[in-house]
Formats: sequence, C-alpha cells, structure tokens
Amino acid sequence: SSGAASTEAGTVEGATVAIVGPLSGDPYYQEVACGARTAGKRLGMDVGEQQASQNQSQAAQNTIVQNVLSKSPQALIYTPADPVAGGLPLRTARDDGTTVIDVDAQLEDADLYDSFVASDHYEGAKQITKELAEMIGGKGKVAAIGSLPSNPITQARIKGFQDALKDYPDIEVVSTSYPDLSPAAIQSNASATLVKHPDLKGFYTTNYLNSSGAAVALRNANQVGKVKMVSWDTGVDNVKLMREGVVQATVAQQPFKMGELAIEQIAKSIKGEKVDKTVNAPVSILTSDEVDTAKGKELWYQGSCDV
Amino acid sequence: MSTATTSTEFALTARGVHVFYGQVHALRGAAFDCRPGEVTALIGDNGAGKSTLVKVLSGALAPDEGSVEVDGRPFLARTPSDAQDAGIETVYQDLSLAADLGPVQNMFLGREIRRPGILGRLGFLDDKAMAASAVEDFAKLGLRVDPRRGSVREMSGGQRQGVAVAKAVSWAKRVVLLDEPTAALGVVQTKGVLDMVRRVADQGLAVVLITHNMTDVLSVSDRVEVLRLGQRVASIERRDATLERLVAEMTGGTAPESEPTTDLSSDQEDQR
Amino acid sequence: MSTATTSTEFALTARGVHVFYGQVHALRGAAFDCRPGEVTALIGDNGAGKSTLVKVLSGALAPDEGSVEVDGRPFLARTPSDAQDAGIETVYQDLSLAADLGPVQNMFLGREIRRPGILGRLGFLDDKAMAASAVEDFAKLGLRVDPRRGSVREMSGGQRQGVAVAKAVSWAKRVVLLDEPTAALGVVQTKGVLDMVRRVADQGLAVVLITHNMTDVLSVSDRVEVLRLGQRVASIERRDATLERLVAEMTGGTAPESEPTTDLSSDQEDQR
Amino acid sequence: MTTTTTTQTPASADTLTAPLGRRITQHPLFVVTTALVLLFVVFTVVNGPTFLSEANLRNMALAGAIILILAVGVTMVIITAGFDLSVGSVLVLSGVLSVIAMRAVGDTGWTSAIIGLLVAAASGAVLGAINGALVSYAGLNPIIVTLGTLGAALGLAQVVTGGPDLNDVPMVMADFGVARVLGVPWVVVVAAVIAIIAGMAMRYTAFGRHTYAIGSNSEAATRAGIKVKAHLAAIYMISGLLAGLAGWLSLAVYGTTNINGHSLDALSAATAALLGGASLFGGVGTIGGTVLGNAIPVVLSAGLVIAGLQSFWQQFVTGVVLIGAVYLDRVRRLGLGRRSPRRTR
Amino acid sequence: MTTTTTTQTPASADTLTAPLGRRITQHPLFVVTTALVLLFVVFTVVNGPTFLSEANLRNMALAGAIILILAVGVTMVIITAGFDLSVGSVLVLSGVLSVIAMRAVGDTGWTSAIIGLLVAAASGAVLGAINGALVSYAGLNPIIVTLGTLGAALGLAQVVTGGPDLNDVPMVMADFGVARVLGVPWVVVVAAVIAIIAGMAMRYTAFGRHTYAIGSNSEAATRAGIKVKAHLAAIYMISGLLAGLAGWLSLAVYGTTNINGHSLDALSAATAALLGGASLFGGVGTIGGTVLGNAIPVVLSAGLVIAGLQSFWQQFVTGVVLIGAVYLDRVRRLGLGRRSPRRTR
Ligand SMILES: Nc1ncnc2c1ncn2[C@@H]1O[C@H](COP(=O)(O)OP(=O)(O)OP(=O)(O)O)[C@@H](O)[C@H]1O
Ligand SMILES: Nc1ncnc2c1ncn2[C@@H]1O[C@H](COP(=O)(O)OP(=O)(O)OP(=O)(O)O)[C@@H](O)[C@H]1O
Ligand SMILES: [Mg+2]
Ligand SMILES: [Mg+2]
Repeated sequence: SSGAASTEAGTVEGATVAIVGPLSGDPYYQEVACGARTAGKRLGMDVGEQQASQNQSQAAQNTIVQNVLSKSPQALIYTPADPVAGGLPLRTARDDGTTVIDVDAQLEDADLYDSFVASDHYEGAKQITKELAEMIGGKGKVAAIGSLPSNPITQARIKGFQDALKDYPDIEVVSTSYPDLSPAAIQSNASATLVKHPDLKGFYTTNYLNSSGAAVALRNANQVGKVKMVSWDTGVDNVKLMREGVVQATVAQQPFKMGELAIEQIAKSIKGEKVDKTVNAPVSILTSDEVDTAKGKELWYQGSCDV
Repeated sequence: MSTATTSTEFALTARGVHVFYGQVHALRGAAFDCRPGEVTALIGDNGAGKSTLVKVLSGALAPDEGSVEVDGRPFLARTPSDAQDAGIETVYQDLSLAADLGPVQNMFLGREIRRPGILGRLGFLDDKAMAASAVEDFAKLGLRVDPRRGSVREMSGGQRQGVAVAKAVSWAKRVVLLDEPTAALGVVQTKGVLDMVRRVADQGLAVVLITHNMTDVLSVSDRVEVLRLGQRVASIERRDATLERLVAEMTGGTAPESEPTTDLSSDQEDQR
Repeated sequence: MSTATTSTEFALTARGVHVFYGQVHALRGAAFDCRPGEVTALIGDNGAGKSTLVKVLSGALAPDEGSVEVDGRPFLARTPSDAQDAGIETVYQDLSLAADLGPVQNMFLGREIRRPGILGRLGFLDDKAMAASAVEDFAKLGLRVDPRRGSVREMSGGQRQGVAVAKAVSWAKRVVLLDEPTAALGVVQTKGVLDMVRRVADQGLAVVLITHNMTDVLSVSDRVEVLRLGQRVASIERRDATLERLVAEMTGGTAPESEPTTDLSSDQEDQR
Repeated sequence: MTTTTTTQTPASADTLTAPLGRRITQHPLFVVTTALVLLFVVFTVVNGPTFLSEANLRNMALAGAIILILAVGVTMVIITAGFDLSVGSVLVLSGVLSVIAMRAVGDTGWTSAIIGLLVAAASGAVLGAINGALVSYAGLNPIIVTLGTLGAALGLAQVVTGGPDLNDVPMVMADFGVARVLGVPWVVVVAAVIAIIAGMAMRYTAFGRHTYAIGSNSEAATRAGIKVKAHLAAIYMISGLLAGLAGWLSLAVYGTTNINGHSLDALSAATAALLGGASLFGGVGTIGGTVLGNAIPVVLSAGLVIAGLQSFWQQFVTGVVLIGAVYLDRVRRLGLGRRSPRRTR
Repeated sequence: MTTTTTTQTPASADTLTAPLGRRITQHPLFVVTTALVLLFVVFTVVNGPTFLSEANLRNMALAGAIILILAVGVTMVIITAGFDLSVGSVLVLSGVLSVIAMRAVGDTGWTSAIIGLLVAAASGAVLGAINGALVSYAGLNPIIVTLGTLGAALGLAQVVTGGPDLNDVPMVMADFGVARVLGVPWVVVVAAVIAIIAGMAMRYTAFGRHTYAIGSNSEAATRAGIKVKAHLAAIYMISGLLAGLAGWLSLAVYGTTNINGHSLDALSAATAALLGGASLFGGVGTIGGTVLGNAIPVVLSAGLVIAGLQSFWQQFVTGVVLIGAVYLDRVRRLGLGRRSPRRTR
C-alpha cells in the first residue's frame, strides 16, 4: 500500500511510528520495541510504544489501538492478542493510509497489514523438540507445559512439538497442560507431573514463565539436569536457567532484529518502495553449552534499550 | 375498660407449639388464644418465648411442632404472606423496616399500588397514590409525622416504631400482633398507641399486645395470656387480673417472694 | 426514696450544647446537670435529643458547640475512652455490644485483664480471671445469667441489656449514664435494674437514667431534667415532681390538653 | 429547691429548603459527575480537541458499552447486598456456546446470528440462574458461589473449544458489530437501551422497589410478603442473561470468543457500580450512577493513551484516580452528614 | 370466666451436653476438614500411594505456602469486615523494590539478601499502611481502596523495572528457596510460623480480641475505648507487611519478580479465608480455618494433575468443589441452628 497521508509523505525523517504490544513487561515484546526504537532513531523517526496491561484482553488492546490511531501515526507496529478481533480497529486506519506492520502474531485478514514479521513458531517448535528428543536418547516420557491455550502462538508451538515427535515412536507424551500464568500454579503442575511420573525424561515448555515454574519443581525434586527441559526465548530468565543447568536448550528468536525489520519495512513503505508481505525472522537453538560463548551471547535478549 | 364485643369464638389459637433454636428449646408446647374485638395481652419474662410465638403465628418462623387455627380452621402460615393473606399483620420486636426506603415505601412494601392501565401491568408504581393513602392512614392513627419524608434510616427509634405500627394496623383485617410496640415510645406516644390499640379492637379485630408494662396491660387488655419458659402457664380474664397475680404467674411463684428471685435471664437451665 | 448524700456540687454539667446531624439540629443549646449520689432522670419526648446528649457526655459524639464540666473542671470527652478514664460509663440505647463475642469478652472489651509476666506484656489475655470477675460482678448485681455462655448474638434482648448494664456499672467510678436501660426488660428484671440504680447512687456515684416510664422516674429519681426539642426546659427536684407536671413539661403545655396532641414525632418542624 | 428553666421552643429551623448549591453537592452522583467532567476538561486541555472528536467519543462509547451491560447486572446484584464475580466467565462461555450453535446452523446470515443470540442469552440466563439458586435457595455466600462459577464456566468454555478461541462468526454479525445509527455504533445503542430499561425498572417499578428492600433488610422484605428467594434468584439470572447478551455482542464486535481476556471484567463492572454510589451492604445504588462510574476508567484510559503516557503509568494513574474519586465522595458526605455511625463504608 | 392453666415448669432440658458426634459436626471447621480429608482419600484411591508420598506432600506444602502468608493477612482484614484486594500487587512491588535494593548492595551473600528482606517488608508495610490510612482514617470503601492500590502498585512496579521482570537474586536466596529443615522446605516453615503466630495472636491476645470486636461492631469497639482507627490501620499494614514478606520469599523460590503472575492472588487468599469460615460481614473467622481453606485448592490441583485430568477440567472441578464445600457447610449449619435470620451469607 501507499505511504502516509501526512504532509511529510515520502520523508522518513520525522515519521511517526506507534508500537502496540499485547502485554507490558514481557521481555520479548519489550525487545521488539527496543529494536524498532533503536532502528527508528537511526532514521530520525518518532517511535512511541504502548503495551496492553492485561494479558490477552483483546478488548483492552483494541481500545489502546483506537486511541493510538486517533493521533494518526504514519505507521503502526502491532502484535495483536487475537488474530481476528485484533484486526477490528485497523479497518479505518487502513482507509487513512496508515502503514501496519504485523509482528509475531499473524492477523487472519492479510489485507489489514502491509507486512508480517515473525518467527516460524511451528518450525522452531519442531527443531527444539528434536533437540529434546535426542537429549533423552529418543525414548521415554515427556510432558509439555503450554501457556494460554487460546493463543495461536501457543497452539503452533504445541503442534510443532507434537508433529516432531511423530519421528520418535518411543517417546510418550504423558501430559500437555496449560496452567495459569502464575508461578505457583505452574510449579505445582510440574511437581505433580514429576510425582506421577518419576521416570519422566523431559519437559517441553512454551515460554519462560513455564520454564521458570517448572525449574522450581525440578529443584525441589532434585531432578535438575536429570530431567531435561527445553523452552522458548533467551531472556534473562532462561539464560539463568541454562547456566544453572535446569534448561538444556531454548529457541532463540530475534525480537530485536524483528523490530529493526519492521522499521525497515516502514521506511520502504514511506518512501513508496515495495514492501515485503512476509518477513521471516530467523530462529536458532541456543544450548546450555553455548550460552556464555560469544556466539551464544549474541542471541540473548537485551531486556532494555537506551532509546 | 372491657368491651361489649367479647365472644368465645377465637380469632387465632395455637396448641402444642415447639420451637428449637439449635439446641435451645424456646417454645415447649406453647398454647395461645385470642378473640376478635378484644385486646389480648401476651406477657412473660425475658426469654419466655413471646417473640418466638409471635413469629410462629405470623409465619416468619416454622415451628418444629404444633398447630395453629384461624377462626377455628387449621391454618399454619408458612410465610409471612400466608399470614397477611389471612388478615394477620405483625409489628415485630425488631421492627423489620427497610432502612433505605422511606415510610411510604415501607408501608406499601410487597403491596404496592400500581399505576392504572398498561404501565401498572408492567409493574410501574403509583407513588402519588401511595403517599396520599399513607398520609391519610397516619392522620387516622393520630400520627403527625410526614410519611413522605426521607428514609427510615434517618428517623428516631420512636418514629420508626410509629411507622411499623401504622403499617400493621392499616393493613390488618383480622388479627394484629404487636410485639412490644411501645418499648421505645415516649409517654404521649405510648398513650397514642394504646388508644389506637383499643380503637382497633373495638372495630372487631383481634389485637395481641406484648409489653412488659403491667400498668398498660391492666389498662388496655381484655384478657392476659402468660408465657413462662416456653409454655402458657395462665390465661386470665381482665376482671381477675391484678398486678400481683400477673407478676406471680410470670415468675412462677404464687407470691413474688416465695420463689428465688428471677432476674435478667429466665433461662435458668442455661445458667450452669 | 430521696437520699442523704445530696450535694450541690455537680458531677457532670453541660451548657449550650449544639449538635447537627446534617441538616437536623438535634441539640439546640442543651444544658444538663447531675449530682454524685443522686439518680437524675433525663426525660423527654421521642426525638427530644436525649440519646444525642448522652453521646456527647460520653465522648461518642463531638458537639458542634458547647461545654461540659466534670466535677467543676472543664472536660470535653473527645473519645469514649476519655470519658471512661474520667470514670464515666455509659449504656447506650442501641446497647453497643459486639455480638460475636461473649458476655465476659464484652464486659472487658478494651480493658482486658492480661496474664501476669512476660506473656501479659505480649498481650496475652487472662480469660479465666476475667470470667471469674464477671461472674462475681453479675452476682453482685443480682443477675443470674452465666456470663461465660456463648456469644451475645444468641441472647435475648433482655439478656443483652443485662450484660450492657453490668458492664457499665461495674466499671463506673463517677458517673453512669443509662439510656433506656429497661426498655426491653421484664417486670422483675426492670425492678432489678432500678434497685441497682438506687444502690449505685447510694454508693456515691452520679446515675443518669433515661426512661419513658414516668412511674419509674417518680419512684427512683432524686431529680428530673426535662429535654424538649433539643433544649432543657425544666429541672425539677423529686419533691416537686408529679406525673402531670412531667408530662406537661415534656410536651410543652402547662396541662396536657392545652396543647395540640404531640404524637410519635416531636420533630414538628419536619412535618410540613 | 426547684429550678425550672423554661426556654422558648425554637419554632422551625431545619427544613428550610437547602440552598441550590448545597442541594447539588448533596446529590449522590455529584462527585462522580464532577470527576468525569474534570477528566474531560483535563484531557481536552492536554490532548487538544482530538479528544472531543466524534471518532474519539465514539471509540470511548464503544469501549465502555460491553462492560456497561455487565455492570448493569452487577449493580442490581450489589443492590441486593450480593456480588457477582462470574460475569466475565459467563460472557465467555455464552459466546463459545453461541458460536458452536451458529456453526451447527451453518448459514452465515441472520438466521444463524439470531439463533446464536438466543443460545448466548439462554446460556447466560441458565448460568445466572445456577448462581441465583445457590445464593438464594441454598443460602450460600455469593462471592464464593460466583467465584466457583467463574472458574467452572471458564473451564467449561475451554473444555468445549479444546483450548483455542473460536472465531467463525456469521458475516451479518460482524457487520452489525461495526454498523452505526446516526453515527452511534449499534452496540452502544443496545447498551444504552439496556441501561435505560434497567434504570426505569429499578426506579419506578415494584420489581425495583423490592430489590432495594431486599438489599436493605431481607428479613423485612420477607416479612412484607415479598418472595425474597425467587426475587434474588431472578436478579442473578438477569445478571447472567445480560452477561450472555454481552457475550453475543462481544462476538459481533470482536469476532472472537477471547476466552482469556475477561478475567477482570467482574471487577471492572463492580468498580463502575461502586463508583456510581452502590454500597456492598446493599440497599443503595442506581443504574445512572453505574453509567457514570463505568465511564471514568474508560475516559481515563483513552485520555492517557492519547496523551502518550506509558501503559504502566496508566495503571498507576487509574488506581490513584479511583481512590481519589471515592475520597472526594467521602469528603462531600462528611461535609453534609458528618456522622453516620454505621455504614460508613 | 377464668381459665388458668398452670403447667409444670420444665426443669432443665436444653443444656444437656450435646453428644460428642454432634459437638464435632457443630465445630465451625468440621466441613472444611472433612472436605480436605475426603480429597486426600479420593486422590489416594485414584492416584495410588504416590499421592501420599513425601515428595507430593512437600510439593503441595510448597505450592500453598506463599498464598497462605497472603491469606493470613487477608483473613485478619476480613475479620474486621474489610477486604484487601491489593496483596498480589503489593507482593510484586515489594519484590521489585527488594531486587533493586539488593542490586544496589551488589553482594550476592546474606548481607544483600537481608537488606532485600528488609526492603520488601518495609515496602509491603508502607503500602499496607496507605491502604489502612485510607480505609480507617479517611473512611473509604476497602474494596475500592485496595482495588486502587492493586492497580497503582502494579503500575509502579512496571514503571520501576521499565516493564520486564527482574531476576538477579543473590545466590544465597535461591539456595534458601530450595533448602529444607527435616525435609520441610524453609519457605513452608516460615509460612507455618507466621500462621501460628497470627493464630495465637488472634485467639489469645488483646490484639486479636479487639480485631474481632471491631469486625463485629466497630461502634461498640469505639465506645469500649478501643482505638479502632489505629487498630484497623495496623491490620491493613500487617496484611501489607505479610505480602511484602511473601514477595521476598517468592523471589527466593522462583528467582523472578513475575510481575504479571499475581493478579488473582487476592482472590485465592480470600477464598482460603472464606472456606475457612470467615464472613465478609466481619467478626468471625480463624487462622486455623484459613490454613485448611487454603489447602483445598492446592490439594485439588495436585490431585487432578496426578490423576491426569486435562487442565481445563481442573478449573471446572475446582469451581464445583468450591461451591460444594460451602454448600456442605451451609447444610451443616442448617442442621444445627436451622434459622439464623441475619447473616446467613
Ligand atoms: N435467633 C436465635 N437463636 C438462638 N436462640 C434464640 C434466638 N432467638 C431467641 N432465642 C432464644 O429463645 C428464647 C426465647 O426468646 P424470645 O425472643 O422469644 O423471648 P421473649 O419472650 O420475646 O423475650 P424478650 O422479652 O426479651 O423479648 C430465649 O432463651 C432466647 O435466648
Ligand atoms: N444518626 C442520625 N442521623 C440523622 N438524624 C439523627 C440521627 N440520630 C438522631 N437523629 C435525629 O436527632 C433528633 C434527636 O434524636 P435522639 O436519638 O437524640 O432523640 P431521643 O430523645 O433519644 O429520642 P428517643 O426517645 O426516641 O430515643 C431526632 O430528630 C432524630 O431524628
Ligand atoms: Mg421478645
Ligand atoms: Mg434515645
């Protein structure tokens, strides 16, 4: 689609960009915003950020998007909580010519965004599952702990996990659970799983909250390192857990890079160049052996930025 | 003081009423009678079970055992509305007004006047009509407080008692049960209520009056029923009643001194 | 009936007390006096402001204006504990007991006996000592209900009143204010309280008794203070008091009939 | 010695009609209204006229509409001295069942949408009736009961969908979700109509009168012959019914069941009611107050986002404004009545 | 006509000491205890002896410990007829401030950890004192006040961290988080000690007596000379202090501030208190009851996971059990007292 409606059309310098994320405090979305703001600053853009305060409430997030859009920014970097409902407030904005970059969670209606920048959650899940499967020697019991089951990203990560295990007939998935996002709930869930399956070989967790909660269970059961655990993301929490040896490997996404890529697409759009409809941000696997190597450190999320 | 309308037909009778509160056996086979056109005083020590009996008669409390008859026919009110439908109205000792509502609203609570026509059938209320009717009822009873003012919460104890009495008297068709209606009232107000009690009885209703004031009992009642420890121990015609006799019956002695002093509690069996 | 200890020194006096409840001007410059060793009856119509005055004297309510003196020294209780420290105890009309606690716990509320030694300094209570002391106090007052039983919630109105009176009387050192302490009591119990009132006064305390029962007023009090519409309208020695005079003073007429009938509300100005 | 001091009886003093200014500040809704006006003024100054633009007003109305429907039901429940924590879950489960029903019908037109509406309303009413039966007939603590149904309904919603949100909603519904009458979104119109009907019912009908009486003194209401249990059950059922309706509207507006997004809805609804003057002790509160109380967080959030305040600060400011509003109301009431020994809270 | 019917006065009948069976079922904690025992029996049958294994018992104790600390404070608040919705946020903010303080100290040993503990406790106490001042001295509705601080504290926590969780916790603290005495995790020991001290204080001291009196009738407490406002403020402060402590323990156990994971803590804590027999009308409730009430959801959740029930069903079952427990309690009380006209809820 075309550039912004404002008088400054065509100039990247001074362009206004808004970021709306689904959850304040999540290091991943923080990192996306960091990347975008850093890149935006380099180009002289004015980048503002808003995160929804209540997890997964698309109604609350829509209000934020509407209000952000009422100031007519030239571009919006947006991670919707819900693939359908998240699209609603964009309709009028699209008519006004606002550039929309969808990050991480894909909107169902592809007309609502110019570009979709994301990791491939399904592929990432398959890779890390393979890693786990090899670690436990291709057989034994494993358990998966997912976060909110209604979230398409969780669904993709669980699906990838299940599909990858089709190559390992000797691995049995003893439970796939979705406890609350509270540490106590996750801990007690993982603990109970360990009690029920003393011969459990591995945990697959879909985010850092789950791995942190399960870590407490492993520590208390003296199973750290004996029961393998893999996770998603390389925020401080997972980095610490890898150093401790609780988590053996995790999927390193590149949220900072995604923020930069989003700004790149915005710049193209403002300049009237062709925008890429889908931009894949590469994922890689970070193992506990490499966590503190120079190569490994590059994969860490910074957690804060100076912009 | 006694009236011409005395009849032997009872308006309300109760027999063998038992009520337990948890482990407390509050009524132990209590009996009760009252006649239309008469003021029946129900007296007894604190904790004798008077209020409990009133609650049974008015349907506020289901007895564990016992039978009640209205005009000679078995009638056990299961809910207060049953009793109201039978023409029995009650002023409870704890008054039971909705403090956030006004006097008019309380008077008509559960029996509101609706607007005429379709609105009325939709449940819309005719507040004007109710206010007018309440003003009239208050005037008829000699109360001069304006029933349209504020909420009951803002009224003094005496004023509240006035509202409760007015409500009961204006709706009653057969029996009015008054549980200590004058306890919080001043001298003049008390006289007003007693006069009213007399007038209501003279109109042919049965009035049951609970009070601890024996002077009032002697001055206004036609018959006295005495409750002690959950049972009726005496039922005395006005002409046979004397202060000494009433006190003796209530406390269980033939003369006040012949018995160990009864005190603030009559639940003697609870006192170990 | 009058006592030997009458003195002209006042235990408690109030002058020019004004209290507003929102827009209601409940006390309009009320004055009040009572002497040690005497029973002072405080009478007045419903809504005259008696309870409000008691609340001011006992520190439960801060007046908008006015002064209070105890034993001739200016003393305005800002909180109930101020008044208690000055030896003034009160039975409020609405009793003010904590219904979930037992009688003993209520009697000692705010003045609990602690265990001896270190535990006591940590706030540990000596429930046994309190129970024993309460049993004794109850006995001394002639109450025979067991103060150790259950919670106040389970007691009858009369029993509650007994607890409240016992509490006040056993703690008072100078003045006891009793706001309608016999309203819910039976004949015998009422006599018990009135006897106790007399005894307490004879011990040298000033007793202030609010009641609507003029017979009781005439039988027990040494002096009568009359409140009308928030002001003191008369202050009468026992020997000058007659039923007719008291009623006339309360209702504002010289003879009961010369004035428009006062009724359940004395807030006549509210009635338009 | 006789000292008779007969003083002149003050003739009349206290019912002089209060001056207009005082009558206004005395109105129970004075503070919430003032707070709202103040927020508008502040945000118009800070954000410029955009804040009063038609688009923003419409957005705010839309943002508040669905919670308002819940808040109307919760207000009625609170007036009975009860509580309903379950409305958010009831909304979700009704939405889920509605989608499943519409899916079964298959068609994407109004037939399907209306069947969905009926299913949503019916499931809401059934859940509300369960709450009502447990609270009124079984006599259970309403907070625990509705906390129980909060969890149970949410769990059931996930059991039914198997976890993920459902989002195949008939086209006509989605259209309805964005359609407007005279510039006002239909959803807002529906919410307004519900609030007006409920407000009239509470104010002018026997139903409302009985509701206040039950909240004020349920014993008195029983003794007055009101069928207290049936009435209470009906109130909870209405709250559930409204939540079901809200579930359908939420589907129309958002096109998804948003299972995990409604855990705090009940608190928002209760906040609206309490800001609007309802008391948890029952017997007081108005639908009008709830409408105003509901607007405060909505306006605040819109204003703060437009002002570009970081979301953390928004949460902080919202909390502070909430306390500030009740504080002012308290000060107002103190200024009037000074002492109301009981029910100060 | 005189009809004198003098009947024999029944000598004594109603204080015959009730039979032992009845005395037991009459105990206020009978149902919650029975429910708990029942859960243990059912899960042991369903899951086999693993359920009673040391490891599982330890896990359950650990899972319940931190909420128990919050629940102790919330119980005390509820006994005063108040409410504290803010404990979860206070926990979070205290944890955040504690980490920042420890970071400033720099060392990873006990010095740092203890300073962190003091900071956590102090911030909790200050937040609690703010709640207390607003509720008692300003006389505001405790639900709104603590709803306000719930939001404000959470917002502030994020303002301070800039958003993400903090997790650089001294080593010794992390060690403490898994350390045990005689097989019991330290955290559980701490929670137990807090519950015991609070239980004794409520039961045997003047402090506790006054707390019950205030909740039962605050007017009566005032008139008895109790400094009601100061006492109320102290209770809220204690609730905050305990939440601060819980914040530090949570850091020790989980190693992170987990800003977004505590929004429902207050409801869990209140549920424990109410299941344990506390009434929102104040004046009743015990810490012992809260300990048992707190155990129910914990045992339920562990048992259901071990039984292999899908997590959605768990939510559903938990809701149903919650209602079932209060229902049984209600039935018990009806069996005894039949009618307690007021405070049935
Ligand atoms: N709700 C209740 N729970 C338990 N016991 C009760 C309850 N109500 C009354 N009782 C007990 O039942 C007995 C009878 O009480 P009731 O109120 O009927 O007496 P009463 O004759 O009206 O006394 P009073 O003159 O004091 O009003 C008393 O022992 C009282 O303690
Ligand atoms: N809390 C209150 N709020 C508003 N008005 C009140 C309040 N308490 C009392 N009043 C009013 O103040 C006046 C005096 O009341 P008070 O209770 O002192 O009278 P009283 O002489 O004790 O009457 P009674 O004999 O009925 O107990 C009355 O008009 C009453 O309506
Ligand atoms: Mg009685
Ligand atoms: Mg009075």
